[in-house]
Amino acid sequence: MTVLGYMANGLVFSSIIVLGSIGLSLVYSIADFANFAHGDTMTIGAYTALVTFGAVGGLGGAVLGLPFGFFVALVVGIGVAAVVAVATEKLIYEPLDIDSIGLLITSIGIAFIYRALIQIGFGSDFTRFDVQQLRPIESLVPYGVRVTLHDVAIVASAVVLVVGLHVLLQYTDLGRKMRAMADNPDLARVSGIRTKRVKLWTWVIGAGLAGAGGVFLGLFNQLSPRMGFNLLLVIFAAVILGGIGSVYGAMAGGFLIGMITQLTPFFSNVVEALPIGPGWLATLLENLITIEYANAIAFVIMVVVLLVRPNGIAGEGAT
Amino acid sequence: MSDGMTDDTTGAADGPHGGTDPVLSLSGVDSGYGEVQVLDDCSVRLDPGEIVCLVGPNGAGKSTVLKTAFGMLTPWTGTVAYHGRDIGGMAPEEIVREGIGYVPQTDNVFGSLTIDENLRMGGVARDGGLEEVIETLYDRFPIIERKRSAKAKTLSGGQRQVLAFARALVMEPDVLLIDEPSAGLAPNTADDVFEDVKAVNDMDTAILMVEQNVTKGLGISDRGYVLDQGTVRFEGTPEELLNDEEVSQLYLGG
Amino acid sequence: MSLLDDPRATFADLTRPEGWVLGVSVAFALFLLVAMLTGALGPTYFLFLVGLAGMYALLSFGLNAQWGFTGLINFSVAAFFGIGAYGSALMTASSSPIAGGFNPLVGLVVALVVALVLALLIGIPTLRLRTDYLAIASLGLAEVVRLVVLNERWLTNGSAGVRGIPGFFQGWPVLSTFPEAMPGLRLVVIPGSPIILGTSFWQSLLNVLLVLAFAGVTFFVLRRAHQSPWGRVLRTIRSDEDLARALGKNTYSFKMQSFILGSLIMALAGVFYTHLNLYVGPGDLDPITTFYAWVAVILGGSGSNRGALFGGIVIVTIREGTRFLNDVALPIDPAPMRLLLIGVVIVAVMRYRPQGVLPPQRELIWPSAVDGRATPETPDSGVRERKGGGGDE
Amino acid sequence: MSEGALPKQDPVLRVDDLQKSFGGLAATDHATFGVERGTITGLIGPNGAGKSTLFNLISGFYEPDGGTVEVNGTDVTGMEPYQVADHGLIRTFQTPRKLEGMTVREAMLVGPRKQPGESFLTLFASPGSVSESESANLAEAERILEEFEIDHLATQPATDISGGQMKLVELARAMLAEPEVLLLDEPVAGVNPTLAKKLKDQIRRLNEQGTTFLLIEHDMEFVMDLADPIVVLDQGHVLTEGTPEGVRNDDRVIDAYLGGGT
Amino acid sequence: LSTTDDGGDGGDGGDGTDGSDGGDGDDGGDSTDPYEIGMVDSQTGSLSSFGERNQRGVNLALRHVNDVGIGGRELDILVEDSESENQGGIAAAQKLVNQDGVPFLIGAVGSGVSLAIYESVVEGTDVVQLSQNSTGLELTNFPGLLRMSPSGLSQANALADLIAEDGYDEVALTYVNNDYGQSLADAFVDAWEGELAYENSHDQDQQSYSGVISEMNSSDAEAWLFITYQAEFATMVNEVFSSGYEAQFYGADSVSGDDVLENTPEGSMDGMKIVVPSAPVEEENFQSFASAFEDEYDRQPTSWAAYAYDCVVNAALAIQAADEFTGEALQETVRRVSGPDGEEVTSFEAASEILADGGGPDDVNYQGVSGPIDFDENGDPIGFLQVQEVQDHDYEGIDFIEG
Ligand SMILES: Nc1ncnc2c1ncn2[C@@H]1O[C@H](COP(=O)(O)OP(=O)(O)OP(=O)(O)O)[C@@H](O)[C@H]1O
Ligand SMILES: Nc1ncnc2c1ncn2[C@@H]1O[C@H](COP(=O)(O)OP(=O)(O)OP(=O)(O)O)[C@@H](O)[C@H]1O
Ligand SMILES: CC(C)C[C@H](N)C(=O)O
Ligand SMILES: [Mg+2]
Ligand SMILES: [Mg+2]
Repeated sequence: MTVLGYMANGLVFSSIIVLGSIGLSLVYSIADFANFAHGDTMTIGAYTALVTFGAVGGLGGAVLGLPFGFFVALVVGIGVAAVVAVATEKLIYEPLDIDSIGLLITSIGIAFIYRALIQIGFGSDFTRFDVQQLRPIESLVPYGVRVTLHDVAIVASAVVLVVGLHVLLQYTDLGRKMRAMADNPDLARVSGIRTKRVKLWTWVIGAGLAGAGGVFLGLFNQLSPRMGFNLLLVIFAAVILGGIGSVYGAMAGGFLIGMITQLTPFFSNVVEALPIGPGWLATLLENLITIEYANAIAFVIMVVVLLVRPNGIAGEGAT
Repeated sequence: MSDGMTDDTTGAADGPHGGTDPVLSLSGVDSGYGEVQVLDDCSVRLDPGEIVCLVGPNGAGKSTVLKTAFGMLTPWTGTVAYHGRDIGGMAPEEIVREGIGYVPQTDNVFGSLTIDENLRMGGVARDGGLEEVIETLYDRFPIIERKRSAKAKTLSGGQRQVLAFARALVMEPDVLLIDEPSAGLAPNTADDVFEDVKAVNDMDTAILMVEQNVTKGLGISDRGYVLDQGTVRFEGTPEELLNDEEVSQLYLGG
Repeated sequence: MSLLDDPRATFADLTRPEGWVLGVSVAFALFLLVAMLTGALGPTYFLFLVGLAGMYALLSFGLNAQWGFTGLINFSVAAFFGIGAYGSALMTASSSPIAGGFNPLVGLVVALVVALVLALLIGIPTLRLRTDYLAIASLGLAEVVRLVVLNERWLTNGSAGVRGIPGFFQGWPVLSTFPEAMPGLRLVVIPGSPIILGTSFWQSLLNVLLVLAFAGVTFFVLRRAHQSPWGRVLRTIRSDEDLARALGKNTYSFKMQSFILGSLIMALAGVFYTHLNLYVGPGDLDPITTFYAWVAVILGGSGSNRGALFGGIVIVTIREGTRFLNDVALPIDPAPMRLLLIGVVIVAVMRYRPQGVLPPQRELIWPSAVDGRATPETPDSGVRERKGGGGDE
Repeated sequence: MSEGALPKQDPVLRVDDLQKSFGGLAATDHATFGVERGTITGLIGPNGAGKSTLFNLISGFYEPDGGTVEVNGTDVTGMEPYQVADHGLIRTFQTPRKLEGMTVREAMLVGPRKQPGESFLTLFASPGSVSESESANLAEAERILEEFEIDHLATQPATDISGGQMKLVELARAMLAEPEVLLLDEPVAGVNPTLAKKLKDQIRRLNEQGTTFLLIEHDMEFVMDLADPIVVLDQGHVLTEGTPEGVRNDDRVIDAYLGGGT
Repeated sequence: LSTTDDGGDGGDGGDGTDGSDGGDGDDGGDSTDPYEIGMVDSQTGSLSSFGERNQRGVNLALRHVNDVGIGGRELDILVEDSESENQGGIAAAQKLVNQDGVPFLIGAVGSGVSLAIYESVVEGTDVVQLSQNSTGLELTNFPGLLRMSPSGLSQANALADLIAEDGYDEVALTYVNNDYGQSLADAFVDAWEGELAYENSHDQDQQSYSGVISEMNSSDAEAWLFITYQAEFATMVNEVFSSGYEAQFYGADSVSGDDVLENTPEGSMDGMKIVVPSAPVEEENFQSFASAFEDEYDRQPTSWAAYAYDCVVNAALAIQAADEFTGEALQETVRRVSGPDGEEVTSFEAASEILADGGGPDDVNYQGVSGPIDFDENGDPIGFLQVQEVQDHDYEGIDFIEG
């Protein structure tokens, strides 16, 4: 495969990570905790879409190889993920009187609950959306790029959602209110910001995007009760890399992490091809830069980036 | 909302300014943090157009009075009334919309937002005219105008204090609660702020202010209260307080 | 301070939640005892659970020394636990690809040394920076360590794991043969349901003694450290590092000490685990262990050593106790039910006991310095608690 | 700019041509002055003049862009705050620092420097010495709390006190550290005037016992009464330095700082 | 899609669909308690889908056993969750052995967990441990640890032969990075005489294996061998399909299953060859097992379900043949009731009849639905292997290989 090909794969995977990391980052800064149930929120979105799609069917036409019904399912998946998150906020998080680590622990409990419910409802086996699997787009194959229309659909939808979010934040006060709240919740209330409402919006946006990410993850790969949870660590890496609390940072972080994990085979080719200094170093690198270590490499890069830019790529410079 | 309407009987008329109904009053309030009681049968009133100054030792409960009036704390007993309506326990974000503004003593700016954004946040509950008010405020406080796109956390202590004051003014409130406006201000800047308080007051905003700079604070006030251990110990005109030997000795550093 | 000197005063000193927890603990212990005597609870199994609880308690002690004391967010508990387990396994096991066959005490020392080196490796670059760095780096580190253990077969046997591990007392006089040497006992408390204590019971008993020794020493060291000026500096760093620096404390060094101390304790838990289960595999480095250690510390009450101890017990009760609920619960698919239950218990504790079960209750000043001084009457609730319960935000 | 550089016989703190800028703003602009041993030196200037920044530079919290800081004759430029403190200089913060999960008394006990109990090994090797110094420190802490009229707060959670009380704890703790030079950033802002008077006496007494003070304060009555000499900072550089009288009547100071009112 | 059954409602079956329900006297009318044995399964965690398959087999087997009864008593299985982890597995086994006191323990799924349980709980006691699914090579070294699923060794050899016979001298190999995958891959590498153009492991539960796939492709080998699990394999097939790569696939048994067929595009695997353990003939007992299974669960059984089924039946027979319900006694009978001596029977009912008529353990030779189950001296079953080929997106048996 060519670099271009690896990058194309990376782009698709990144799109999914980006959707996950935006929500995690938002909740991180507004509700002030690392939400370990975020991955399972993605799973909820995916399974909702599965059920919806099963119920509505294809609905006639198709775009980018996906039946209309799938898009309906996508929207319902987004909606249900958001509703579940809001309900959790109202029923569980809001009445709690604890610090952020306490909330983090609570979210671990919530994650278990979500996952258990999905497993009770659907069993623990994997499954897929009932859509026709596609072959790669012919015209791109000569360039070493092997992506299907579905992949294009994933990237395109992610772009639409991200741009939509950007517009929302740019042209309404919501983004600023969110930041104000993250900064000083008491003062935000004193200034007249209806903090509960802002928080709910945060959950709606964050969980909705996670739901979309989950649906795409299911389309990209398959659905299983652990799908979202398995991705969580990588999403965390993306959020931290981007700079906690920054939406745009989360996008950049998600993009980078997705790319790095998919580009590892390429890196390992490069390492093999390069005439690296002393022999032992070359051997060491060749042994370590392999796909078994793809996630580890992503983490190491994350740490290195942070040592250079302590507040993440989108954060402010060193303090 | 209902400016000056007195459809409820509020049993007014026994304060020193007999006749007018207070815009804001705390009567017989007990309040505190968690299980710790701070205010003990505390009564404070603010009449239309007044500047009232709360003084007293550290830990007397002055800030607690403001927080209770503004819904940050719920009164355990007693009432907080605004234009005769009970607002005890109403959420701060709603009280702002009723026309009360509040400048906290500490943590009173959004550090990670710029000066400009801080002011905008002060006006989220406004219906319109935000830009104009903000420009007016910049005119009035050049010390922050110069830094409008700097993050508030980079401001010096005094600059912050000014920003906090300005933020509360964006709403053009009817009643303003200010906690130690001059703390940390250079003498000339403090003078400016007191003048500003006066100016705001001249535009018909009643002001309840906590101040440790008693001379200047009481100097611009119509009335003052001395608070100690959560209870009002003295009440009177600035002259009465400043001239009372005991008050001055115990509380005003005289 | 000591129970022996003046028991009455010690009890009168208890705050309400302490009394409550003490009551429940005593009741629970009695319940277990009765269950055991009537044969409802197998003694060997019970000892196994005690061993597990001891292991989780050690993990939470370690994390508490980092997070509870100093506010260091360490997400690589599993890695240090795994280093301890592997370090000791690789030194002692017959199937070890590198050394093997050494006395378990050698394993213990090697495990601790490796953990120390790892702690330094991660601490040196990150502890100078803001606290979240450690969180991030450790999150990554845990994954790197796990992958290395999984993939570097020449070093760790890879996914096959290490087997052929001796018990901890292998090669010790008397103790190494103690379980076999002990006679099988048969106790009859309730006629008809005799309790049989065989070799595996004595083996478990040894394990429990071992973990009690580990945990006891650790607890003693941590308690003394926590009440000392040393611990006070850590707590200052936790809440405001700049203040500590301004007051002339070398915060980097203090953070490093706290990080190393905690890491060593976690490795100790790993060493115990190795000789309890006699098998270690890469799966033992799964992040889930980190989760549970965090849950234990938070449930117990951050910063409280007794809380950490208690949290360890709570974790075992949640994880293993739910197995019993399965037996009676609805006949829905039992496995996710258990997952659900664990989730619900975690949420419920956070809801109804947000500061943890045993948060730090009273001020921590070197005991003999306050003794005799008129200590103001003990508050009804702890320092943190009153704060947590505050109505304002 | 040389007005600040009055000759000093025995400067315990020297700041020489210190510079620090944030972005385009020169917060400290070639500042030069010294603090004579045994004095209470006042540092005043308009809001944003760079006083707190100067404290941060001296105490090692900020790295200067240029210039040097000397404490007790040692060049401490670029040192870590704790190293500067080791040379005998302690500072307080303008915004008081809160210590969560500690009582006021505990929060005070962080103050003393070089406590034997701060070494992990000593805890086990020599518990007796730990105990001894802890008792002494506790007694001292309680004495100061009493003088500051906040002894009733000793076992209160350190976070649950009023704004003014926090300033008092901050000051009291720094005093417990018994430094040679104590830098106070607005110690009485928000403190009740009656109490402020007492604090004045405290500071004076400590000064007589040998502690040198450099203090920022906007309360003119307080600072003019207590400090001599007074350094005036404006826009990052030393505007003038002199006796309270001299400063008070300096036109530039009146213009930039005091205003007509005083 | 048929993901909705949760394998739980086994209650309403048994209403005559079995046909052979005629003369089994009064079952369960006895007042004696059921026999209790234990099972450690992967109900949650990374292998939970295997655990689910196991449970289907177990439930079916329990029905078949309890329809007949074991000398008038029922069989009851206490299932504990291993969470697919060593720690969880050991804790589960501890409870079953030391708390519930079961003398017979079925478990576990993953080879690593089975070994961990054996070494830390079972070894040194007389409890019988019979693993339902573990195929790791290492288990062979532990004769006390029985297993129902054959060792991967014969499979690995068979695969090496098969690929060579098909005329390939280069192969690209990927295996799942755990005890099972690694040991099977090692055995294959030993047996394989051609060139190994690519050999790399992959982690379970990854969201994408496109890196592995593309590296296999760039190795230029035409034969690709997959030693991994269904979910991972399905992902890989989809990725191969949507990348448009072409290759001849080979696979170990753990990649075959209905769920793979269901979740991969038509034709994407056609021509693939898989070596699976199987009964030596297209036995009618497997057929009837399969049809009973389909009636119950509306899907084809996997071999994992068949192993679990056989574990239960084997255990039931061992209990019936033993003098008393203790580990010691069961150790005596467990190998013999299915061992080569005695009359070959293909159902619990038939075997139980022989025992009830006074037969000893050596008078029956239970032939399981997963194979003949003759444990050798290492506790491994004699493996019979079948070569399956994917034709028209379905598995067809094309050949048998004797272990
Ligand atoms: N970290 C920073 N980043 C950017 N600008 C800063 C920073 N710290 C201070 N400043 C700027 O430097 C100038 C001096 O600030 P400093 O806090 O030293 O003033 P000050 O003299 O202490 O004032 P005050 O009396 O109001 O406390 C101010 O204009 C402030 O905005
Ligand atoms: N968050 C809090 N939780 C618990 N108690 C508090 C809290 N804040 C203040 N207190 C206590 O309440 C009392 C009154 O505090 P308050 O802040 O109202 O005093 P104040 O009069 O404003 O003092 P100052 O002039 O120092 O600001 C004090 O004794 C203080 O200890
Ligand atoms: C269920 C199977 C996938 C387990 C596998 N055969 C193993 O031993 O690990
Ligand atoms: Mg106050
Ligand atoms: Mg300042």
